[in-house]
Amino acid sequence: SGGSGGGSGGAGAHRLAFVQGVAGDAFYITMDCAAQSAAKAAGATLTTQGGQKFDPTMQTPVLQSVVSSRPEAILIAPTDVSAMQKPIEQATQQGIKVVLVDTTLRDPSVAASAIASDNEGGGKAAFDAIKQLAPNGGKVLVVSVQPGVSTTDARAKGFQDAVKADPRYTDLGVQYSMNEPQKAAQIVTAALQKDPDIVGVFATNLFSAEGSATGVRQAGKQDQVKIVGFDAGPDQVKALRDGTVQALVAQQPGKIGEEGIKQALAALNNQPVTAKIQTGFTIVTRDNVDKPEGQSALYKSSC
Amino acid sequence: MKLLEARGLVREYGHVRALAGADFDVDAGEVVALIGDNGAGKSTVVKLLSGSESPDGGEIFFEGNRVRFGSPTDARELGIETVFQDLALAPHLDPVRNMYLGREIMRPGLLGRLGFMDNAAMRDGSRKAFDDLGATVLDLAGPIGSMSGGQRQGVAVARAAAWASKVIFLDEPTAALGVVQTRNVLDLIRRVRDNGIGVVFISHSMPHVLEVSDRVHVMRRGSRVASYRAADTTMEELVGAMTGALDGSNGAEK
Amino acid sequence: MKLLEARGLVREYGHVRALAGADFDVDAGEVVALIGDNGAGKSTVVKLLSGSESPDGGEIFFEGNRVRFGSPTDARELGIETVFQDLALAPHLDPVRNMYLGREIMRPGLLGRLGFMDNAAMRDGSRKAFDDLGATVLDLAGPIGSMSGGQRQGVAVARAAAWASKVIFLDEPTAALGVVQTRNVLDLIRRVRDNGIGVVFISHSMPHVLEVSDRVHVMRRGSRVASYRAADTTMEELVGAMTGALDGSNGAEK
Amino acid sequence: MKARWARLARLQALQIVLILLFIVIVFSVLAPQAFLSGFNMRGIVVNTSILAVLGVGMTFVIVTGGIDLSVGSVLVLSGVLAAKSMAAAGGQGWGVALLGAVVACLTGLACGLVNGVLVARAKVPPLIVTLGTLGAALGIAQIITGGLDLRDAPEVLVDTIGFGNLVGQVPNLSVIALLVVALGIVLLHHTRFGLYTFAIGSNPEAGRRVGVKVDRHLIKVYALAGLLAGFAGILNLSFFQSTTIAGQSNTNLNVIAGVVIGGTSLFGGVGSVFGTVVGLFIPSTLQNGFVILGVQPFWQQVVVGAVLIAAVYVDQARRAAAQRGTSTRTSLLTQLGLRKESS
Amino acid sequence: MKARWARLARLQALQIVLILLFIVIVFSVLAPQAFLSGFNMRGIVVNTSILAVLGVGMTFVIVTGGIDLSVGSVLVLSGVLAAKSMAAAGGQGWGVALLGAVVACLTGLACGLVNGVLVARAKVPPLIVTLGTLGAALGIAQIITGGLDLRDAPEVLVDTIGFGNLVGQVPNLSVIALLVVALGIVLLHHTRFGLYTFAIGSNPEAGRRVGVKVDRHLIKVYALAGLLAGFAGILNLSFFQSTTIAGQSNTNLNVIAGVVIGGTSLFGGVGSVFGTVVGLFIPSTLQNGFVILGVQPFWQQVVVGAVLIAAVYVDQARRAAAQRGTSTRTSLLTQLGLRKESS
Ligand SMILES: Nc1ncnc2c1ncn2[C@@H]1O[C@H](COP(=O)(O)OP(=O)(O)OP(=O)(O)O)[C@@H](O)[C@H]1O
Ligand SMILES: Nc1ncnc2c1ncn2[C@@H]1O[C@H](COP(=O)(O)OP(=O)(O)OP(=O)(O)O)[C@@H](O)[C@H]1O
Ligand SMILES: [Mg+2]
Ligand SMILES: [Mg+2]
Repeated sequence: SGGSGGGSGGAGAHRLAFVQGVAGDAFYITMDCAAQSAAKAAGATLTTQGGQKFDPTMQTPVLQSVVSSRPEAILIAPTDVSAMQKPIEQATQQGIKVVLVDTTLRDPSVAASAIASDNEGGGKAAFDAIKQLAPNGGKVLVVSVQPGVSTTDARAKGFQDAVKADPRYTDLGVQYSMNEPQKAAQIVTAALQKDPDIVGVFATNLFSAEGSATGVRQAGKQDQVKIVGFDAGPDQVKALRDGTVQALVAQQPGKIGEEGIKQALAALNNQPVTAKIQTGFTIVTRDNVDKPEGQSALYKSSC
Repeated sequence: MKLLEARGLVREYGHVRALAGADFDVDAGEVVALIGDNGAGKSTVVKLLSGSESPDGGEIFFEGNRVRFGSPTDARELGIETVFQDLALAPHLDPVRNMYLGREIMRPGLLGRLGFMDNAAMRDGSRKAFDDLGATVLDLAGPIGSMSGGQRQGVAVARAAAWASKVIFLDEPTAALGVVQTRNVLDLIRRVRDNGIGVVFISHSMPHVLEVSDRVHVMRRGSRVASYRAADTTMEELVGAMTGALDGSNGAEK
Repeated sequence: MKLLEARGLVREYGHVRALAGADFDVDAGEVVALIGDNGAGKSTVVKLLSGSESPDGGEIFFEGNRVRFGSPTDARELGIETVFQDLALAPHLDPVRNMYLGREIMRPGLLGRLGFMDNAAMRDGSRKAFDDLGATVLDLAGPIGSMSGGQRQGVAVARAAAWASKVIFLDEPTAALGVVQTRNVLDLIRRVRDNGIGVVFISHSMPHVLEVSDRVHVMRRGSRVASYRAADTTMEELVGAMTGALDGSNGAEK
Repeated sequence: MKARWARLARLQALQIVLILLFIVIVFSVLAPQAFLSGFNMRGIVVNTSILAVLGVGMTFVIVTGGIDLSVGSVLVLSGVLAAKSMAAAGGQGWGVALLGAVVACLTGLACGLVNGVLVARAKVPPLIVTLGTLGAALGIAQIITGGLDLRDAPEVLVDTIGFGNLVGQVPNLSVIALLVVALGIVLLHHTRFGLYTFAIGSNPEAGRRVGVKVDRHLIKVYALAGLLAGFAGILNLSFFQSTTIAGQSNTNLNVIAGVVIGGTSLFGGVGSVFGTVVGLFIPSTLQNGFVILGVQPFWQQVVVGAVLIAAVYVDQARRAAAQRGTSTRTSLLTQLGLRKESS
Repeated sequence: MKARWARLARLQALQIVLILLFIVIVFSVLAPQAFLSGFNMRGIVVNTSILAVLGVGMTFVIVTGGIDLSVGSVLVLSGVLAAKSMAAAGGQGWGVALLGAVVACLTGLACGLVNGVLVARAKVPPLIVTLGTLGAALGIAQIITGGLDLRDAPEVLVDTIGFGNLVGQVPNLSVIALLVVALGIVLLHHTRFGLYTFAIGSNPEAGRRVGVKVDRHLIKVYALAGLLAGFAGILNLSFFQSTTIAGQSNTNLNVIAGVVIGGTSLFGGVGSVFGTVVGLFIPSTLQNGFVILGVQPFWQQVVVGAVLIAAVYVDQARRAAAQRGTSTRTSLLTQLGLRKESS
């Protein structure tokens, strides 16, 4: 920690680290790209790590190892609001500045700044998309990843709350794909068997959307069932263009990453920081995907 | 009243009838030989009377009372010990552990009650038992699965002999043993018999059978077909009864 | 020039010295008995000379040429077949599959080349081989692991006898066999010898050894300590040599 | 003898078929229209098809007494390389589809060979080898793709293999899987290759001593499992139009469970391909049925778990009764120091 | 003899310790300050502690020739019930913490008993039983919580057990785990209970015939594994302040891998608790070192997989050489129709 004090004399040469929620996800890659270029512009170096799954039991050892390599500041997307609390506190006790990106902690005050998108709002936005696509109302289903993931749970909750507020729509509840497309396909196939008149499926992440689309296609109900996915990675966009998914709720990972670096550097340079920053959403459909407004919302697969 | 008696034992494996109503009996202080061709059902009799498998039919009497063996433990509690033809050893364990498996000597006092064993006592006991047999077990700490055939059989025999108090079954106990060890086992059989224990000796060696046993039961195709006093019979007669050359089991004593 | 000869074989297992420079030889058309106390190293000699394990020292010659067996297949290709003491059977397979394992009869033509076997031919071949031995294998389709000890041994002997063309090792082949089957195996040994095959016969039964063999090698503690012409020796002499009572191996022929 | 042998095998497999039938009947009674519809049946069959292809290879591996945890990753890597090469070749026709299939199969084969060599020659326990290749294959797939799924499945693949029907409601995907299963049954139960597989699982040392080239055969068995995983990779790509990189983490366990439910012993020497297929259908039928019945998702896991144990229990009990090994189910093969037959 | 026995056990375990040491040395050279720092060492040890507690129970189960896939779920369910009961009791003191620990242990014990009874009495293969209870326990945990992690760990638990130090950089969590490991070593290698565990894994029928109550002992072994999983549940809750419902899906495989790396055979009869602990440290040290070295996440999987196989290969080769079983590593125990010694 002494080293970081010495290094903070100049604006440049800061050593930063970014711990993703999960490695190899377009959302975090986009965030990483933006963060990398922001860091470069400020003359800082940024190393990136991430667990294999969005899982605190995997992220904790990664964070601990990153802390051991002694960066001056860490950008992290905590995978659990309370499980990551102490490990992150341990990092700050080592004199490392922390910025929370995308997700947050039970007590975010340990961090210099917290930048996040509002997932419940995202769920609500997804319902808005369904209302556009199936304006006559009907039954809607949520296919989520697995219980207990704060982001997807919040999306599902935001969606369900919005459905309940609108009497024309019936909420069929949440089914969990366990992040397996096969399982999502099975679920949607069976659900269509039970309720042949489903009009919309909100799939809270990529695999759920993919499997749901497969299930709908198996049932030959592509025209009847509208699928709204979350995030706008290349996969989701291709699905959108192919027509297997009819709308996407895009977050703003680039903005989060850029802000994250900005806040971290400000903290290191003893400049004022913003404690809490909320970012918004864009709904991407086939109509706007090729327009600038849609294009700028899409995620990247590499920098 | 016989010490251990069985009547009409039946045991089927799928469509194979291993025992088709076999009778058997042994008295205290006698050596009964059980002979018969391969597959005649000798080992099956042993498995049923040692509680290691259950009969599909027939009755078993111990000291005149009808008994049912739910497990080998039931038979062992009556003082019945067995050397199985397949030896029933735990190959990864050493000879000492095998010798005392299920009969461990525990440390005295609290340590013993906590499950700690008296390894020194068990080692000494085993050493003595093996030496008595002349068994050539060299390495008391190696896994028994790596020992020679005769060494393994020696351990199995020593184990059964150590614990038998009423009946001991010896299913081909000398098959893999050397000349000296075989002699020692035959002596052991006589010694055990003289202590009033009933000995059941299974062997394909007619000279050994005639040398050591008091009575001989002959089995063929899952039944006892004849029974002789050893003193009154000859090798030829026994072989005849086993193979069925001498049919009608005319030589049977009862 | 001997058919198969070994000089100074050494084999160690951890700290146990199973063979400490053992010599061995067998000629075409003779029966050599290999005897010794339990743990003397007989089976280890068999394992080394059948290619199933590699020696730590010593040399092996086949028809005068130095050979090294990397695997049992190398030995089999020279016409050496073995009945191992542990039988080396696959317990889940039936007797026919075990009899022909590694030597399957394939269907003629394309089907055979695709890997289809001629099950009928193998069944008939096994039936005949078992009958020749008088082996009491009843159920040709049951797993061999469920058969009686003697039935299993019968299959192992029949298998080795069927394929041997130069040398056959029989490691206690009659240990579990009935009286009749034992006689048949002894006859088989003579028959095989008369066909010019070298037979190595391991047994703890001195009468059988003296009856069937031409020469007797005696092993003690991992070495060959004596070698006799069977015609010129007696049981007492053999037992003496095995146990070391008769030390100095004075009776050795060479 | 052949008839008997076959009859026995059939008898064993039959037990578990009865249980599957029982499950089907229960759901049919509880939700006749929904469950028994051709559409639903087709759905169950299609969703089990890819697992069945993997199950064939896994059965061979487990019969030798081994295990293969890497199938899911190998499937992913094969799909990734196939997608990459098809994208490089371009086009939507059969030519490029064939290229993809060949690349996928070769990739799988290569991974299987690596597994086999490490198991057979380096003598590393199969669990460790395939755990290692599980990580390595997935890692390579992620490095190649940056972790993002590829979707370059030519249309013919998706339309014909993925979603086409041979006739009526008979999906091509399942017909292909059925062919693989049929070949697997013949190979395991009727050829020398299968015989050696059983022999190695029963007693590798005995096999070695009678001249079976145990090492080489093990390599072949793992290579076969890899090849089938590669083939499953192209099927998976056709069906999901995606390489499903992160979506196969439970595939290995699901397939292994199917194999064991089907009566194959993890200790080797005993097993059947047909049993495996039935074993794979049991969990997927349960899953489907409970969704149709509207069982809550959390409860589904509980119920599937309980029914799974119950099904295998009934199967074991019936099988034991059929053998009349009354005292111990395993007595049959434990006689000479052998291990527990089952599990 | 005792000295020899112990020496042999030590010799076996030593091999793998050397490999761990080698890995540590390599990282120390490559990144001396970061890797060798007290903070980092403490991190590695802490992150392996909970797995070690599970590994002790798993070693017993695997030595009997069984397997337990349910440990992760049982850990979660125990944590959930503990959190629920602590929340109901209220407060942040030792009393409520003790209540939680008792509830967690009892929950684990109950799950273990269910596993044991189904394996030992109903004779269902352990893989299926524990796959079933894996789903069932997780499902029940989710039903109770609605799928949302509970966070009701009293402060004393978190501050003392989860993150407290005994002295300096010696974490309480690891001290507790070390105690469990020490007890496990004594129990497995020095008591009759352990002897029976080995005997059952070596030849269950032999055990039965000499009067070992095999069924009852198996139940005890699975119960022990369950109890330890329950205890790990309360440790996990203290450490993560969360029931990590969704986070334990790979725990079972990680623990099993540690056990096998440590030299325990999946076929039973052979194994050591000490080896398991070392076996668990190898992957976690590799993971840690590669993060410190800044290896890309995807590459880490590839490298960890490769190094894992290499480590176990070297271990096997050294062990074989130590036994001087030159021709076949497994010859030693395959003599009488026994199975492959190592998995
Ligand atoms: N577990 C089993 N499963 C199927 N068949 C069996 C089983 N045990 C024994 N048998 C059959 O029962 C018959 C009698 O076997 P048993 O072992 O009692 O014979 P035995 O008289 O001891 O023969 P041996 O002298 O060869 O030892 C044999 O035909 C055998 O194949
Ligand atoms: N795989 C092994 N590991 C360790 N020791 C072994 C192994 N195989 C044999 N031995 C030891 O080597 C010695 C010789 O064994 P071998 O089996 O050759 O004896 P044998 O002469 O065949 O005896 P028997 O008449 O009892 O069959 C014995 O002391 C035995 O314990
Ligand atoms: Mg018998
Ligand atoms: Mg021998």
